[in-house]
Amino acid sequence: MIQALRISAIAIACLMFVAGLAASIWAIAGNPLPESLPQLLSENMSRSGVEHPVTAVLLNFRSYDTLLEIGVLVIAGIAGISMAKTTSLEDPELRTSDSLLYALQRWFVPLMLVLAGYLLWAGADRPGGAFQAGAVLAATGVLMRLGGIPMEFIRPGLLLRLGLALGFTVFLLVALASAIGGDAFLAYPPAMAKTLIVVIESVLTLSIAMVLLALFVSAPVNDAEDPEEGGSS
Amino acid sequence: MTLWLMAGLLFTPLAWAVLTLLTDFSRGRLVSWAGILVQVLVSLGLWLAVARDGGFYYGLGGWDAPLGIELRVDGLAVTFVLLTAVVAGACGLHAGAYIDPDKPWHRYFWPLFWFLWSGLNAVWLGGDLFNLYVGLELISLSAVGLVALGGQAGALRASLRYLLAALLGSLAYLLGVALIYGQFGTLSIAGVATWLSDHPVPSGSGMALALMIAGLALKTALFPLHRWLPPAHGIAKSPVSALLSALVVKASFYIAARLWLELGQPIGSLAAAQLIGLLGSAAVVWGSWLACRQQRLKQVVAYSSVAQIGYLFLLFPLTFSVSETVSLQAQQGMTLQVISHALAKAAMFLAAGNLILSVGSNRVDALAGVSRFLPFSLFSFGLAGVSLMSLPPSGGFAAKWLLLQASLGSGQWWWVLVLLAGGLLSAAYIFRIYRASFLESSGTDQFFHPSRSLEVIPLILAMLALGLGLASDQVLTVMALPFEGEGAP
Amino acid sequence: MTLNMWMPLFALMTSLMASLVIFVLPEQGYRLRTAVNLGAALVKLGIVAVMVWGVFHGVDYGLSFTMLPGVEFVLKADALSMMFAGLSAVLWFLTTIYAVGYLEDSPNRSRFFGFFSLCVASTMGIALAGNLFTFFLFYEMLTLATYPLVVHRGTEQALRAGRAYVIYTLTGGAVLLLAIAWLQGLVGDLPFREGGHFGDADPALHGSLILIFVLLIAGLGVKAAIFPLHGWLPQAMVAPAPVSALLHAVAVVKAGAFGIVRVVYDIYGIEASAMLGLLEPLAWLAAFTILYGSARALSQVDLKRRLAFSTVSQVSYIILGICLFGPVGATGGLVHLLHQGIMKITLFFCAGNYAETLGIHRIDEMDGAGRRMPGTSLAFTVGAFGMIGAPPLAGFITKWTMGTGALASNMDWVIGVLVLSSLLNAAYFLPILHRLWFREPRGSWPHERQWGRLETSAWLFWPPMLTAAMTVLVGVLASLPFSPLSWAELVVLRAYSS
Amino acid sequence: MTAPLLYALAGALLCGLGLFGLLCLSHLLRKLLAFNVMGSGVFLVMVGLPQHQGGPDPVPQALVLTGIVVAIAATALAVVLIRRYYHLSGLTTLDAEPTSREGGQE
Repeated sequence: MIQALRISAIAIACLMFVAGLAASIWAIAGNPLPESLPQLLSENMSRSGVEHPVTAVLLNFRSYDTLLEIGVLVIAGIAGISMAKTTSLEDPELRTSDSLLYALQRWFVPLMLVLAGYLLWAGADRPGGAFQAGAVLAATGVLMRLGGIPMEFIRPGLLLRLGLALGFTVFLLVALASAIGGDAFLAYPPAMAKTLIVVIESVLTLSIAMVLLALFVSAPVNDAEDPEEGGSS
Repeated sequence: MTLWLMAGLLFTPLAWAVLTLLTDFSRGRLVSWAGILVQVLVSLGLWLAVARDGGFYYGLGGWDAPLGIELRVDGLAVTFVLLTAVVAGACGLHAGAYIDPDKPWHRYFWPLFWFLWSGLNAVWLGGDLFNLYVGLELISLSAVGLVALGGQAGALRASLRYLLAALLGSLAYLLGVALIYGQFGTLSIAGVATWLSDHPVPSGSGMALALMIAGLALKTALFPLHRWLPPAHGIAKSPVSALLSALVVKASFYIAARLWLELGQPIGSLAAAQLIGLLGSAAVVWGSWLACRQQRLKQVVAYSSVAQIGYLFLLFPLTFSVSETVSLQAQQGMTLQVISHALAKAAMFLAAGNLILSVGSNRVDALAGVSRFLPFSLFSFGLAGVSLMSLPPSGGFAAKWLLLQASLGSGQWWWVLVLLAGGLLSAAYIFRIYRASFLESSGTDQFFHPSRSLEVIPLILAMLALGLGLASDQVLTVMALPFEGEGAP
Repeated sequence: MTLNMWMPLFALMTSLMASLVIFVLPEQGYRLRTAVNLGAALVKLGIVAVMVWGVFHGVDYGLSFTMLPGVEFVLKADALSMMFAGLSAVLWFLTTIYAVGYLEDSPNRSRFFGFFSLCVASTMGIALAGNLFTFFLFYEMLTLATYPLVVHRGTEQALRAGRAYVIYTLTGGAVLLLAIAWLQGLVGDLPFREGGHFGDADPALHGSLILIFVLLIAGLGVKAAIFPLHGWLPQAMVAPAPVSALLHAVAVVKAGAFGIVRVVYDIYGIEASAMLGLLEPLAWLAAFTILYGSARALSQVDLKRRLAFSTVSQVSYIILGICLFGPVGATGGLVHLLHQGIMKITLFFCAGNYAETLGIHRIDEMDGAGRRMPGTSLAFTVGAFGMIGAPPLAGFITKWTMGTGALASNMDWVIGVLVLSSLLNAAYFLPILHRLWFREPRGSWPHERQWGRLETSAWLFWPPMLTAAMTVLVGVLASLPFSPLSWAELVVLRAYSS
Repeated sequence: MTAPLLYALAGALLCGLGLFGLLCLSHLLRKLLAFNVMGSGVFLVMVGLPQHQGGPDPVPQALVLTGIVVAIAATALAVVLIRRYYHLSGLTTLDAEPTSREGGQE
């Protein structure tokens, strides 16, 4: 009874929240927009080094966001591997010998690798980019993993950690290089913008794929634990 | 020079996060100590630079707002950057000696620690609504990771609660950001404020501000959204608890305060301001009351955070529709409260960790008779308690004094009662611990003295919190520096 | 940047530094600790003596810096502050000697002496504070530093007393803070100034000023143990004797009384206080407390509790004195600040000697103790007669001056209060003296210790003898320069002339 | 009423739904899914609202892309935590204090 009452109270509150939110959205939609960012954006596109505006925003105009966001991703990856068994991330139970899956994977893996490469390349002038490519690459890894292909490199050793950190490191070094050159942090020299963005995007793709894959495969949970401070006695 | 300092400030924590990810705990400790040194020096340098030349906007990537992300480097921001350097540096040094280097998962402590630090710096300096969101997430996720690191089911439960609360708070904030962008077409706080200063307030922006502040209040654990905080802060390792209580909750509060100070006057309402103040007062009373009833030492300290956070929210009513003087007093009081609470609470958690290490139990009654051993940690705990009780000459007292002046000056005498009652209530839980330590009982002859380096750090922090009151005027002068509104240098 | 500017800070720092050094010293470092303690006390005595001389000759000792926007931290020495500073410096020295003997072989001495010195530093700060804000700073510091001393024994009873003490004093502190903050918001930062600030206050402010005055007195009255805020004082007597002696005869209760004097003279000004009609109710309250404390003292069986209620009563003499609107009465009140301290500390030292040497805590155990401990009992007798007001001892000077002052300002009822209170004093002190000297000792003492040649340890024996001698001397030599009476006259002269 | 506005309104609805789920459901995975529903709602509002008047706007699209990655990271972290929590305590909700540690099957 109390439970039902509580749920209905929450439901009513949520409905009111939706109504209020919708009313605000409706009101805002009716107001004129004081500032047009897209216009400013298109004026500066030529200086960004890429043709596609979303990529330009992500990797040039608001690259600091992207840098921190990769940091967030790496944090998740770290937290993931910190809870995995320390010797290996391999879970024998997950390795199937399903023939269908095996066949599928023979067809799909090369295709997906190509697709990932394409997405990365496409990012310069049409929808696509490091995230999409990285996601596809990670999916490839998942598929391979499910299909039983051993992936020795995915263990919480130095290699995996290097992989996690690679994209982030390169991004950071580029940012630093521009600062050492006397410019603001993350300011690319206009002449090199294109090259730098491509380099960053490529390593980011790898790193993103690595983080996602590590999170997926860190299956066996570590049993070891810390006692709480002073909790034992 | 300033440019280099800025780059160093942004670069160091991120770079050290990567470096320490590649090493194990012991080597990571050495690397981190070097990093702490660098970061403290850079923060100090930036603080001095701003103290000399005034603040500026720093356009990241060479792009100014609204197209790019601008960092607002003013006196307040650099003061908090320096505070972070001091407190996080102390916690890092303490953690290096406190945390067991042999547990394999502890190697991940350092990367998470550095990511947390970089998130904090991003928030103090941030001037862009969305960038602040990313900074907040950086802080929340690394904080959750630190709480959960190697923990038992209890720690995981606490960190899951923490994570869910933090995520909900972030989403509410982000929804507000979406509405703001939909309305104003810009993400820069300064841009929105400038536009509002010479235009009528558009309808619908109230909801945006309300959503953002509600989300941030959840992340700051404002009563009645505080339930996630004590388990998480109480169960984490002491250096982590110290970081969380001292700095992490302040980050979301800082954003809420910045939003309120820039946008609150046009968009907010008197009722909202008073409501937030009321919730803050309830937090002071309820948090202190619960702190009195906790059996475990660190839970007492954690509930004390809930209460102390309540004071901060008095900023909202005390800056809404009041004279310039009162508003300034309230802002200064809030700033001092943030600084002194950060120092005192970090000292308290670190000292509590040492005490738990010494007596081998996390219960308050286990402290019976420890004052006989004259442990430094108890002394540090006591000194930090003076600041939390806001007794003179601590920074907490200076903050309370300014808030009292602001309340009296604006005729909102009801907050005076809250401030005074809050001081007495905090005395109740702090004296409870003093009392436990003075009790002479026969069975407490076992006492393990932790190493000196562990004991000195909380003592220094507590001394700083205590001495802050005497130097308040100097600190406040730097924060009131002129701000040159021109674009990137 | 002259030496004079730093003198108040030096006076403060001697005890503060001693306290810090003592905290760091190991528990076993008995000799070194004693040396540090006595050395610091002597240095401070010297500094204070120099400052007394200087203030008499009109030297300006003052140090100030801005602590918060609009708030100054001010240390400054005037005649009134030197009165209190001198008292605590002299008695700190004696009490330190006493405490070294008293606490011999007891645990936690490092902690004890550390906080003890901290208390004295706070008292010094209270004495030298140059405005209400600074006063409040040290006033609260005193609360904190005293707590560990009250609960020093760590028994349940001590902890209960400590709790009562903290609840009373911190609540009082909060009320005081409210009053100070309000006053600051109303008229800004006010330094203590002879003659006060509100002689020509805007009539529109009168209502607020009266309310603030009530709050100030309520906040300060807790430490001054004015009825009905005195409840903590008798309980706090569980503390070791030196603590009761210095802190509850001198530092804590006097801090409250001193604060009231400051508020009436140096913030409001005596004329303004009278004009606002604040003095008369305060005088009635003080008079009631005097009688109430004495009456309660009558029924106490524990020696220290009887002395505690006697303190409740005696401190209000000071307040009553300053409420007598006139220079002579004020002199009587102020001089009692010193006289009461000297007499009461004598009594507490003696009570401690009885407890430590013979194990006597209750009055009915004291039969015949005068024969076993003639020196201590002589000192006790001098102190008790002083309290009663027998000429030519210290208490007589107080009561005589106050009585003259009361007549001069047409408050004849005060004479009645003084007489009645003296009778009550006699009624609760004379039976003790009777037991000491004229009753046969019972078989054996509850818990006797032998110390060799003297009746008790030399550390314990000499301090009460000295203070008893002072009780006699300040009475007999009251008219000499630098005697408490002359100094109080100097203070009053400066307060009324400006 | 334009299509982007419709998206935004649908986003508002999703936000409400997600919020309801987050508050009412007790199974941790369901809570997490509710969080993602709410997140999607927020992203819809974010993309839809500015494009209602100004036409295609790459900035919110980029923001949403960043937001999605952050949400993925948070979701992944939560899943990892939930799994370990389940492994250690055998519980899938936060309603009760974990007492036993028999553990669930992994």
